[in-house]
Amino acid sequence: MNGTLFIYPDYEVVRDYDKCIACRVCERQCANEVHSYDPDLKKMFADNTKCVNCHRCVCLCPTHALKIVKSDNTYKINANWDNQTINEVYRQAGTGGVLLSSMGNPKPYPVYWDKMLVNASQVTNPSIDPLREPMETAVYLGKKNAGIERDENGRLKDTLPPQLKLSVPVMFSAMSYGSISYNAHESLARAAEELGIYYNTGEGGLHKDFYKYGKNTIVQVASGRFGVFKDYLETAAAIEIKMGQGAKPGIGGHLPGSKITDAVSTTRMIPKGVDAISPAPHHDIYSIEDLRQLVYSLKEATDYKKPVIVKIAAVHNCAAIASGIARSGADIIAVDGFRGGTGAAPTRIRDNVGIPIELALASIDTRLREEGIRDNVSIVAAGSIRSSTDLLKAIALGADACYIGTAALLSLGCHLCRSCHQGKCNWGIATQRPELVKRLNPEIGYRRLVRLVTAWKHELQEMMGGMGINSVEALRGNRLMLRGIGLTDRELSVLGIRHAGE
Amino acid sequence: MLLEGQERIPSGCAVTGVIDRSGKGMTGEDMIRSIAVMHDRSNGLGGGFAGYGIYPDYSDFYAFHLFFDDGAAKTATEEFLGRHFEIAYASEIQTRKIPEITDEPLIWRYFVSPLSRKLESSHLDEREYTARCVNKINTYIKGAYVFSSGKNMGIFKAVGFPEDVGRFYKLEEYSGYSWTCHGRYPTNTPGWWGGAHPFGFLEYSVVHNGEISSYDANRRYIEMFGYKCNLQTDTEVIAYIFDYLLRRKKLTLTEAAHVVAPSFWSTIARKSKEDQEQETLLRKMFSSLLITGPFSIIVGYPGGLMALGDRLKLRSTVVAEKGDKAYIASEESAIRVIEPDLDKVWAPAGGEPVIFELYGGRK
Amino acid sequence: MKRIYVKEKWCLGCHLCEYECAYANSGIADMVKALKGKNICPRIKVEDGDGVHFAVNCRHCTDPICVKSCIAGALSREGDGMVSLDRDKCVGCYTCVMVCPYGAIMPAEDGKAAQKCMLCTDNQMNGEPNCVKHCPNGAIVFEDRG
Amino acid sequence: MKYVIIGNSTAATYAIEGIRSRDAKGKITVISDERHAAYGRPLISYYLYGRTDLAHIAYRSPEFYEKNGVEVLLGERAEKIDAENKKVLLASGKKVPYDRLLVATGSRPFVPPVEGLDSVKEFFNFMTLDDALALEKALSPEKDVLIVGAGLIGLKCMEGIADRVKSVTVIDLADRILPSILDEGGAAFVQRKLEERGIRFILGDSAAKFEENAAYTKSGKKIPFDLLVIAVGVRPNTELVKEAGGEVARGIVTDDGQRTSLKDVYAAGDNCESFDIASGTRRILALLPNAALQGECAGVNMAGGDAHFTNAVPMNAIGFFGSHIATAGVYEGECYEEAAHDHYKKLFFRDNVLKGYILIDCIERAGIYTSLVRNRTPLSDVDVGLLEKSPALMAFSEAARRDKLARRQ
Repeated sequence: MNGTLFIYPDYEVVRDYDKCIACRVCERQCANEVHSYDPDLKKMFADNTKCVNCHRCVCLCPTHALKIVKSDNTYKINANWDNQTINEVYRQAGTGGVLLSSMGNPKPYPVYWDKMLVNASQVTNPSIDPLREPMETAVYLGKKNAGIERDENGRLKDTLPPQLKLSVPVMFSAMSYGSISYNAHESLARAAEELGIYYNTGEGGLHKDFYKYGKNTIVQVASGRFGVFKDYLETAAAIEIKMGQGAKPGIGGHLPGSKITDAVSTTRMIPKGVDAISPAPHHDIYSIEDLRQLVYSLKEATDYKKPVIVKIAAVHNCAAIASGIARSGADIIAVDGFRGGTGAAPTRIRDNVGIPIELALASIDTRLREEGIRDNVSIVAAGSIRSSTDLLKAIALGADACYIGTAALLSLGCHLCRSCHQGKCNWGIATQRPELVKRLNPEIGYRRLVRLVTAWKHELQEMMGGMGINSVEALRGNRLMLRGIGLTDRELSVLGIRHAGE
Repeated sequence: MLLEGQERIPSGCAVTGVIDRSGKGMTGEDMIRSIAVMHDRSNGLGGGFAGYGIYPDYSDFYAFHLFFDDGAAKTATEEFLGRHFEIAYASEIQTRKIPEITDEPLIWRYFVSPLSRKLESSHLDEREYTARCVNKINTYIKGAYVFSSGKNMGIFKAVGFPEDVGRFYKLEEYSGYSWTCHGRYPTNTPGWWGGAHPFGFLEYSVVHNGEISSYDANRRYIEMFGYKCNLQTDTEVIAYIFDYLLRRKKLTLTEAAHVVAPSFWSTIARKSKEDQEQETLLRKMFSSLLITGPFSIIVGYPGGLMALGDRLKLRSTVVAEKGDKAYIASEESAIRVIEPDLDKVWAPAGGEPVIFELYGGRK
Repeated sequence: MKRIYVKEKWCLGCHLCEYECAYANSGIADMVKALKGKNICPRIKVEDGDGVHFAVNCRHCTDPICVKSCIAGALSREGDGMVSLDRDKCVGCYTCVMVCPYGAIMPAEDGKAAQKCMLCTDNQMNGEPNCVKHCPNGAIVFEDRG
Repeated sequence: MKYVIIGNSTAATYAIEGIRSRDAKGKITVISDERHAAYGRPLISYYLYGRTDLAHIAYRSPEFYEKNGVEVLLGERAEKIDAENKKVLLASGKKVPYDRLLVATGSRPFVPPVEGLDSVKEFFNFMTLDDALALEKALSPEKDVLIVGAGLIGLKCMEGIADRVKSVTVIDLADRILPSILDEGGAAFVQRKLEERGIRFILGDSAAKFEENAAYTKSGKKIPFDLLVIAVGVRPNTELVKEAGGEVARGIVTDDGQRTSLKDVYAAGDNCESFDIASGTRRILALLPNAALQGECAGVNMAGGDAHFTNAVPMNAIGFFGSHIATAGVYEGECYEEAAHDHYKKLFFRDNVLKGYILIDCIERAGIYTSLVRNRTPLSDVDVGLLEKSPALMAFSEAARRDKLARRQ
């Protein structure tokens, strides 16, 4: 045995030959070269071992002759050693390497969003029809703890630190140029502009072409400091210090050299073709007081005109950490739950480190209120906000707004094949190969993002109206609007909600 | 069954109020007549009144009205009061025994003034000191409940129809320059006297008709500032919000109204630049105090009354003027019954505060 | 007049437009039945280069040389500007094929007449060009650019 | 304004459209010695071949003349142009006054003076619809046909009747078929194809003498036939202009606005010369697209416009029995050649431009080549290697492609 074992593919391409017209679109569209045409037999064939289950072929097949199914190939059934666990051992025995994965934690941990139910008005309090009445979804993010001051005429002076105005409490999560494509970034930027919200550069710098979207851009400063310089900070609407990421708390990032193209290298200000490594910690932040220094350094650098966000991964003691951040000068805390996506992470970390955003958010909001410092910061929840109901529940738990990453990518075409780290994204998202990048036309992409967020906004308005709430501000932290279903007392207590029927 | 405070109880209601802007005194009888017209808006599970200017002889003292479940509660409370206040006068509140009002608790009145030594060592201003003491009694002394705590004003409430409550408390014997009144239609309370309205906190009193949907957002926010929403009622949280905004943040009534029932963003966008800036600032600073859902309230305070309805006007409010007198009620009939010949009657827009004050201004 | 325009930048060279065109003009309701086992003869053609792809079909010229070259009077420019081919008049001489500078007119499948894009006005698509509708990347658009 | 057009085919039709593009009112009179509304003249072979019928042969819709306000004098022959008095004299004696006159009289078959030709009873020309209708009446599956002339007209006639007679023999003095458009290789390719269909060719020989049912060639062969078609060539109808004093060379001489040397007299179509940009010479280009472009140019100018026809190029699309030929330009210069069993292709490059081409059974997208010839596109601007393989817009620069596809050219 030479070290590599054949592992039967997890998924199989099933072709309905009655429907296949051998147009070869599948062949042309698969960067993994799964499909091929045999001119002698005049037939299409598929090599399942190469398939990543991205559904590009399934979606583009004009006669819908293709589907992908889960293979029923199996080892002896073993509740302890399931197929995947065994295969992972084989892989590591073959490669000697760390297993890599992409996108969010796929393991069957509880999804608390799905265990919370939403209230509606009946009789004593009218529901409100968003088609007839204003239904406000705008929010301002930033510190609210300013004192009341009046000018000589007795008018209130605006003493508030800088705020971010969102037309709807949704923003696009940090995803770097490099981890995702130019066209994906353009789609996000244009959508953010049209929607009146923000997208986030991630730790990849900001391509010169996108400076024009600056007023809808949050720039990230992360441990590698890639692409950070004066113009970058000044162009942005806000600055985010990334301390951690939900998908991989405690570790840094690694963008392989193959993705460091000319443009990526220029934007990140690093050499072309060389791996871009973000350290696990910021090497100038080993403590909360160090973070405070960075917060104020960035504020100094930008004349106190831009809110500073501190993003942390949802870990066990995140409420205490958030309390520290709320006193650090930061304007906004972003908390990223363990189901959040990533372009690449060690599988073990993605699948086992961190806690669900629902619990982290609830405990942070509660903690900050108990300490009377909730007004010091806005809270942005991230880490698998999948729908308008997740959004609504997050706000009711106490979030000011949510970041969406995976949902945004899905709307751009991502099919969650979780192969981003391979760099051959057939949907033109997580790739830098020009022929693949062009598959994502930002003209289409940005409209789909706009439609997604608009649809969520409509649903949010509909549900708010049902609750008799006509401004999203009155939903924030309104936990009475939530009830748990099938949750233990402990879980209910952490979430700060009652059980359904109570 | 759970009492107020153990569970959140929504309720529908009727409100009415009157002020004589010249400062002339009125008995509570007109209020009784007015609220009686709206009998069907109550269900006999709570009614109450607030009168301003009724204790001119003790106007420098906080007038605490208390319910005691039993003598032990009274003893504990008086011990507490003795440690924190100089008690100028204490007496049982005189009531009229009528068959419609039953199961009354012990109802006492204390005119108090903070002990200067205690006040100094607390490093609080007098009102904050008093407010915290009220909160302590209500939170920690079992069976005791302070339901009125302002100077030269008093709240009178009970389980029953409001017109009966008015007769019970012999309101014909009090004279005030302004009055508010509330008739309650709760959906599931067994009827606890403390749960009746008006709800007062120091001099502020609130009567409220409606059921707000923003309750928990408002409650969780206001509780950051030392308030404790023991009753879990809308009126309580609204009273705290006004106390916070008016007393602690020193906003004007109109500004507070813009926080609680702000104009829609789309409306603000059409206003003058100056108004835009002010209203936007208030919405940004106090976004968690925005109240949604139906409400129509009358805020009573020394020297004035403010009527305010939710911004969609989901509850009716009618206001009227006749000479020095101004009226606010859920229904016009409740005004007409006490003053058929009005100078002016109108229905304020949703979110539009209507303020009537003594000619000398607020006190 | 609305015409079909192609955007080279976004063309992926997937050739779906050719199949959708062939289907649209097959007169058969089911795509599989229309195209299975056949060599398609679409009115739109994708050119593939090194990393470059684009589709070409009739540009509906303002001054169409094909119309002037038609020996049968089968090609005409309609009131709205569409260059139209009357298959009943066409005799298949292919002078139009010889003169079209875009290479956008081609012999029809049966070899008896020419064929060209009629903006799906002459088939079951009722004037909604099928290539445009099914282009997965917005590389073919139907727009009025004057 | 009175417009008069002598002739009623392609040039005349486009002249009407040209005039009407600028002048909606002026009176237009068309004089034609034929008795049909304008029809696609080359269609007469397709008519016999069964590709079209009398219902579809019309060049324009039935309401064309009425819609354009045209008075059509059918069966009237113009005898003389009185240029001084601006009148056209008709054979019927009528006089038609004009302000602007277009002479679009086309050409007529050339019938060589061969001994015994008048003894042939079933003898036809192949120029007009009436010729074709007369020929059709004489067709029969028992008949052997001799066609004199292996040019475009002769061979199209051959295709039209081949399946309706017993046999067809084609004789031509030239050593190859279609000598005006094909080189030797191309001619041989096509000849082979036609011979596979059973057509007989006698080349490099000519009919020296006729009897009623036989021809005797110069080389002494006897060719029996039942039916004879003479298609050795055409002569331009230039006499009207010439007699009126207008300048005539091989054809009527015009400027690039189709004006003859006679005041207010224009000419267009097969009767006049054009400047062939491929060869750089003035010559008659008796081609339908050429007639259309000249006619339209003449019409626009007659109505006071300022049109120029400057890029005439010889080009031909012709086909036989499903085999298709496209040719254009001149066959000079460096040659790219593909000669396979199933297709034949030659491209001629000189002076940094594509000068001409011959395509047989590989005509797809030939128009891209034609445009290179017509536009004299510098080869340095295109990918010649790619173009040699097949005509493609890919061969142009990205910017040129973008302009073309966006209709900016």
